[in-house]
Amino acid sequence: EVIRWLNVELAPRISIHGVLVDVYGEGILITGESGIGKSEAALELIKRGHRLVTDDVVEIKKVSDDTLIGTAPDITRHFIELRGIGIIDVKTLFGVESVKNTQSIDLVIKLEEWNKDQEYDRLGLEEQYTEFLGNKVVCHSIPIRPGRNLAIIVESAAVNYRQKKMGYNAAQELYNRVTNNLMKKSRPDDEEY
Amino acid sequence: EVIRWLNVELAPRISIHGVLVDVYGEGILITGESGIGKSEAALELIKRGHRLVTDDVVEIKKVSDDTLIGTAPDITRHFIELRGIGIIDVKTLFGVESVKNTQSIDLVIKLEEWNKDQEYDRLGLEEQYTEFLGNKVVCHSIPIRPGRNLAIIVESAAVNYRQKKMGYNAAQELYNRVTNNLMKKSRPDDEEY
Amino acid sequence: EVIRWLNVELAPRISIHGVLVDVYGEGILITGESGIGKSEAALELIKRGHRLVTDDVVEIKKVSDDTLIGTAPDITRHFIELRGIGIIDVKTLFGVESVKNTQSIDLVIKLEEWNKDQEYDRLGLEEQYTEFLGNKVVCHSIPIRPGRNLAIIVESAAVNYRQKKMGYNAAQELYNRVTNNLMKKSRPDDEEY
Amino acid sequence: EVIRWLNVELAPRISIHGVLVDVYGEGILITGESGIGKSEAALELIKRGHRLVTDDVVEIKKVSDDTLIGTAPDITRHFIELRGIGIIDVKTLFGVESVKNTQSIDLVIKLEEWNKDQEYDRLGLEEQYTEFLGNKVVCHSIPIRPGRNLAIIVESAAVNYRQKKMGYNAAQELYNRVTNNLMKKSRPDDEEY
Amino acid sequence: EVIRWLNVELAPRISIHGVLVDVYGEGILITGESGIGKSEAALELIKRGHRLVTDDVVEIKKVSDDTLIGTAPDITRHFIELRGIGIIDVKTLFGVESVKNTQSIDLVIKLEEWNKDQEYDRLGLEEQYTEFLGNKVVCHSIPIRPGRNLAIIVESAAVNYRQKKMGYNAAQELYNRVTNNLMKKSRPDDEEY
Amino acid sequence: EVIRWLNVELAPRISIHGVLVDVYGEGILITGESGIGKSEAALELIKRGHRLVTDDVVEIKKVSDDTLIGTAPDITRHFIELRGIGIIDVKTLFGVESVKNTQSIDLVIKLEEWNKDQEYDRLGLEEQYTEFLGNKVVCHSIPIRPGRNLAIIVESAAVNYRQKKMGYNAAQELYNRVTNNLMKKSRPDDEEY
Amino acid sequence: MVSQTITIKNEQGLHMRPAGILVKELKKYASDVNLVFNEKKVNAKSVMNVIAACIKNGAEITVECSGEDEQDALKAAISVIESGLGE
Amino acid sequence: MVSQTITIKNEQGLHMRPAGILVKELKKYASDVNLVFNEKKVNAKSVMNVIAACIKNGAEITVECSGEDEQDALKAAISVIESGLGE
Amino acid sequence: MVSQTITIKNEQGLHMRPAGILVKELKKYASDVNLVFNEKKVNAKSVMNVIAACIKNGAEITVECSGEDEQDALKAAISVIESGLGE
Amino acid sequence: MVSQTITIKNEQGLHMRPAGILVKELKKYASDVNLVFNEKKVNAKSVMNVIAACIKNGAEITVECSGEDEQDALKAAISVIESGLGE
Amino acid sequence: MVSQTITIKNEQGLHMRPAGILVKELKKYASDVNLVFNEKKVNAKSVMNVIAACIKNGAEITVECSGEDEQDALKAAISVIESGLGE
Amino acid sequence: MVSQTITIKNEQGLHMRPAGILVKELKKYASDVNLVFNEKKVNAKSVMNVIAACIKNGAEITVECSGEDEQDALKAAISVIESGLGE
Ligand SMILES: [Ca+2]
Ligand SMILES: [Ca+2]
Ligand SMILES: [Ca+2]
Ligand SMILES: [Ca+2]
Ligand SMILES: [Ca+2]
Ligand SMILES: [Ca+2]
Repeated sequence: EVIRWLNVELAPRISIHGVLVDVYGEGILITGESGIGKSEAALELIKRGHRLVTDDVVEIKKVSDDTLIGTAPDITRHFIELRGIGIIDVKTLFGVESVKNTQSIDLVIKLEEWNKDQEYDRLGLEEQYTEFLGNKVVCHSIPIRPGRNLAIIVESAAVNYRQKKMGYNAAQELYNRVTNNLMKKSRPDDEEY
Repeated sequence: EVIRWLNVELAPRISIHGVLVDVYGEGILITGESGIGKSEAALELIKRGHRLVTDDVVEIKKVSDDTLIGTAPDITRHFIELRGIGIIDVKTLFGVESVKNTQSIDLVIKLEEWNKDQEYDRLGLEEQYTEFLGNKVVCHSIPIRPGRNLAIIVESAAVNYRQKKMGYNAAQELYNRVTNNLMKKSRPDDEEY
Repeated sequence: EVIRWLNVELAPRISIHGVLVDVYGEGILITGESGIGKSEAALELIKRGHRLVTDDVVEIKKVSDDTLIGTAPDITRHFIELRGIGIIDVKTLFGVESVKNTQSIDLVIKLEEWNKDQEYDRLGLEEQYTEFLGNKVVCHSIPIRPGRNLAIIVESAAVNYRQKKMGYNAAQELYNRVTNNLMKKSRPDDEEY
Repeated sequence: EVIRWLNVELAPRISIHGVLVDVYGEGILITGESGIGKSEAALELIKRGHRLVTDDVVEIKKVSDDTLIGTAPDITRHFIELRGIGIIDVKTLFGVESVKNTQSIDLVIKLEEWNKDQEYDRLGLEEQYTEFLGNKVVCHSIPIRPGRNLAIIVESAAVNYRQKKMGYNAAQELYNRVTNNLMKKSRPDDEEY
Repeated sequence: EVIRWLNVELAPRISIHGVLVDVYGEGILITGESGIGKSEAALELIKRGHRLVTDDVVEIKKVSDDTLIGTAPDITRHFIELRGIGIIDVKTLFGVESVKNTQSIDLVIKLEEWNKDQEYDRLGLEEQYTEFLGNKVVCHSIPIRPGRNLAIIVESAAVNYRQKKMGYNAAQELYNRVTNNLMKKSRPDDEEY
Repeated sequence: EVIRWLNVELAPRISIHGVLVDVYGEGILITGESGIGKSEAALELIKRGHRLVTDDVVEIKKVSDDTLIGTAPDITRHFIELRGIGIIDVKTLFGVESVKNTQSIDLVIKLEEWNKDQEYDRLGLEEQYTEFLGNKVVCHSIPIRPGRNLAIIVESAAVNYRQKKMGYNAAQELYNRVTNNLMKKSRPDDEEY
Repeated sequence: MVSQTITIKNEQGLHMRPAGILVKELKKYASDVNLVFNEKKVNAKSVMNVIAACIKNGAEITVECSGEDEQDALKAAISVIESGLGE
Repeated sequence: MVSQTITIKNEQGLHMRPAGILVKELKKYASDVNLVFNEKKVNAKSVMNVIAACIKNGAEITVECSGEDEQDALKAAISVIESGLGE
Repeated sequence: MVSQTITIKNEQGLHMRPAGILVKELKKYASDVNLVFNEKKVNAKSVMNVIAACIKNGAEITVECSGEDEQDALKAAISVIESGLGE
Repeated sequence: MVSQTITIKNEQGLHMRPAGILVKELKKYASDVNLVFNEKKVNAKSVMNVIAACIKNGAEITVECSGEDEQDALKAAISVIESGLGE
Repeated sequence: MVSQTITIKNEQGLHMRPAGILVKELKKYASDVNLVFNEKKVNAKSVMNVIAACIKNGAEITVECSGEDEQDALKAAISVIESGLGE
Repeated sequence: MVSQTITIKNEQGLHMRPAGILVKELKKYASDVNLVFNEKKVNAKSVMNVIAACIKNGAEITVECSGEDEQDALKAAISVIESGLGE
């Protein structure tokens, strides 16, 4: 036990700018420029039943070649800075059910200003990755546009990630359906109703 | 029964670009340019307890002069393409409670980029219509601006539509209240408290 | 009783442009330019379990030097004008549980177009105020940007306000934590885990 | 159209004692002794986003050999009698979003006092049916015991029914898994992880 | 102001056994034998978005002939004793949004063991009252039976009460519908469809 | 890594009768007699946003002296047997967001028939424990009575447990408040308002 | 099952109060009780059922009781209807 | 700020359609526009505001415009009101 | 109703454990039991009620019992309080 | 506790129907009943438990009963298993 | 509107990757682009639309472009399809 | 990237107000600005980041700016820190 504790204490660590939330049990690290809306997204996720680990500063430790753990700096733990309102204390406002002290980092969501010329991932057949302390983590770039609801996108990404861990890849499944369908010797109109 | 089945099979049909959801039992067809946020709106509606029929491609059949029925192409049924995340399988992610195979088309919501010069319907005294296969369907044009929540607008439109079917038109009711009030011979300050 | 009633009847009054909602029991007056999204924010708040007092026109009475009371004009009570949809009747659409006739005004949320050069309150150490009929009310200016969820910001502001009334100021608490921490004679790495 | 209307008007009809709700688009008829909790179950379903058709009296019409349609008597439409509270008007309390005028009857849930000696369906391999106007409808008998939440049972039954219509029978699937597993020539401990 | 403060301080007061919650802005006092489930009902109401004022001990002040105000004793404020779990601190578990310090008492819900021989109010045409410090408060007796959901009953009672304050009495409305219908000279089958 | 994997594979294991759910990230093992309502409680927890690990059979592995891990037998994974309805497949009905494959066991909730003579824990000053494979786990005995909502009790127990891990014990806090108050040299009526 | 036919003599028909009184009386018996009227059969132990049937002054209705105490239930039903249901 | 007083000559007063036409016209200008009437001041660019003011036939109202295009806005307001607001 | 007055002799007053022991004992009886103290009357069968009353060492309280087993309940209450409530 | 060992003679093992029949029979008794098989012990009064144990044709299982009617429960269990569990 | 007919020469038809490449290319243009095939018309700027059309090897499709840059869009569409869509 | 090292001379270190003033100043520039201190690197354009770094009086920190206006941003940062950050 002492050795395990020492390993954790001595683990390589880094501190980055972002927000860490536990969404359906998956640790989602939200990154992006200051002002892009990370904290508001976190707050909405909390109201929908998920849990805040840390806002704005994420302290990351590498505990194995597979696993990164994130926490808050003690001093700002469970506080959020909300543009126009000021500092709020999530744990006292929304209760213990809305916060968590540590969380593995399973997925990165990178919020970006909408860029007409950039091609965002439209199929999901290949994963993009980002790297912290030498560990690779799956990373999605999400463009911010009016009328988008960030919370639902983060929730969908989290569940989709869990589904892939359980062995089901929706993009691959659609790929298979399409390919099988195209392979069939078929009359043009043999659709089922 | 055979004749009814034949009628359905031989019904005129068309395939259009849009998203079809069942909101409180009303079939809402969401249309608009690619990238305007139709799929994200559908996903948020699903999380709020409504049901997806089809994303991106809606196959419409005219089963009577009153009734259009929408379904998904078999191959993409219950899949959504989510910008930045890729293809997700709504039925396996969110369960059977979040999808439906067929749905009548009762109302069209047309999402548009905000246009300062266009006058959006501000009163609702007259209905706008769109036409598919010769059937007219009520159509609302909704401008997309920051800070708008599309899901609540779609939900309100669906319930408002149901209310009109039940014989109550809020715009008309307000019209009556205003007109009666103006008709009263009244002292300027006879408000009620 | 008669005197109290007379006092209320004869109270100074004013009519302003805005939306009044009861959020967790606090009266939140939402102001801002026409088209900024006040009514949509109110509607989403209603769906999340809060209550509408009035949309677009707020009649304010000063009943004491501490207390302003808001109501709707009789003629438009519980109606909302929703861009693209028209007039809707909130009380019949969403039921009595979604409306209220009168409400004190405890907090003002001023929605503004995002302005890169303006510095929005980032800490909340000082309150801003606005004034109606000689009474001061705390006022937050909130910039509207894509990807922001107005409902969660209003809810957080309302609970944060209640918390301050109960004697806890999160910004002050963080200030104290920071100051204490900086005061400690400390080795650079004495973080707790 | 006239003929269709006549057919509906002249359809065989019956009036029974029960509650009809639309749960995820499926028409669920809840029956059982007076006082067993039908109305309270309906009310909780409404709060969870489903829709009331009628409480206590269900007027049933047979519109085809497959289809029964239920409505409320005009006089009691959208009213519920709630033991201890009295008559409530669901449509005005909870809004148009919580009611519906007509609904097909897809599934019957029969609430029963718990009976230690009765064997309730534990596997679901065979369906039980009940009959109205010569049409058979699937029927589940649910024992009422302390600590049971009727709403979740009704919701699960509704979604499970939809799933069977879509061609998936969970009991059959489990049966297959079990049978395949027992068929395998297997070492006793070849579990997968 | 001093006089008003003195009036409140010197107001007649009493301490009773019960639970006080703010449901949709109405103060609901839940009474009944120890063990009947008052605290569990309060907790479920909190999770559904309502607010706890006090559990088990309610300190009541009479501030006018119309108005009773309830608070918690300082020492047990925002704590709940939960059978099987022990003492929980609602404010820290569920946050400031789930509690309130004072609340008027608008309605009493008296939970009772089911009693086959007692006739519970089935129509709601007459109100029952209970009295505290000489003020009358409307009181509903609710029998506790398996399969009942207390939270939905309390919520319905609260909204129904608000509706009556707004001038609509559902029982009276049904009475009128019935009476008008019976008055009509009518052929037996002139129902509308 | 191989050693860690071997350790897990060779860990002591046991199979027990119960239901395992992930509630706010805490693993809650629900035990009790067949028919007491474990599965219905699990289902309601799922609908409220929590996750099922296994129903009826829990395979427990001891991975350290602190940690027990629970999983489902492969064959019944994500199926629930629902009295009156039969077997349902939670993963396909409610989606991937409602299930999880493995979960630590943090707290045991033992459901019991109400027993007038048994004294249930009323204060929570001392913890009760149960033991699996030599590891002690905190255990609460909950009596089942009409009008109780099991889901809210389980949720409260889970958050309360998290709170204790974070270093706050509500029962102890109340104890301190009471003791301090009793220690004060006090006039009998020095209450604060 | 036992049954008996009787004529309603309430000036305003079986509106809410008379219906409430009828139901309250019948709840004391274990038997099922139905009113047959105008080719409909309604559960006489539910106020909403009785109200929805819209039974007017002068209507002839048949009271049907079945169960262990059916004789007593029928007698009680007839008696309370004859007594004018509280009017 | 510029302002001008004018008498409403719509037989049914400023009900929904005339109010809608007035608002639609004023939305074209950047200036704030208020109607002062009966000691109240209402935002002339919001239909709900104008309706709630209950301005009847024969009422004297003062139109106040302030902003960069206030002259044009005032001119437009007066002109559309004089034209009868679509009636 | 029967009642008796007694002086609390717990050094730290009726804090949580003594209150818990008192309540546990009284739950065995069907009667209602109240403590009258300092012009307040609190339900003696609820720990939260007893705690909230803040009854200190030396306080004089009156125990009131009413119900079928009121004599036994009163005797039990006095006896457990005299025994020091577990301290 | 009483117990007895028996060999399963269902061609397809204890799949859903045989498991259902066994559980239905055992539910009639108050005793706890467990099947010990392959070093696992499973609750014999839960269909999911029995199914999950994957008990095949030819498996030797020990039935353990404990409770007031343990003798009868054991006898019933052995008898219904020997009878082939409905096959 | 301009249009041109072309034969698909992808061995496995327009499956996901070729569809993705076609859509990505067409997104660069402002014009609306549709594929007419087998009496259906699908939006060529949506991957889901193109996939759902199930266009196989050897199919003859007509590309229709309309908008300010319709000539360029059509040229690009034909060129990328002829180039084999990345295969 | 340009950088410069500077010693903090705020008696109470970079607590909330000084941190707020630093961030407000730096927000005017497009460049990324980091503070390197005690082997950590923190985003100087986020108040929460600067606060969490716990930079005390006397600490030596390196300001790093990168971006098109990095020279100006660095100059501004150094200047506002030297000026005492509002104290
Ligand atoms: Ca932030
Ligand atoms: Ca889309
Ligand atoms: Ca508006
Ligand atoms: Ca009922
Ligand atoms: Ca309690
Ligand atoms: Ca079970």
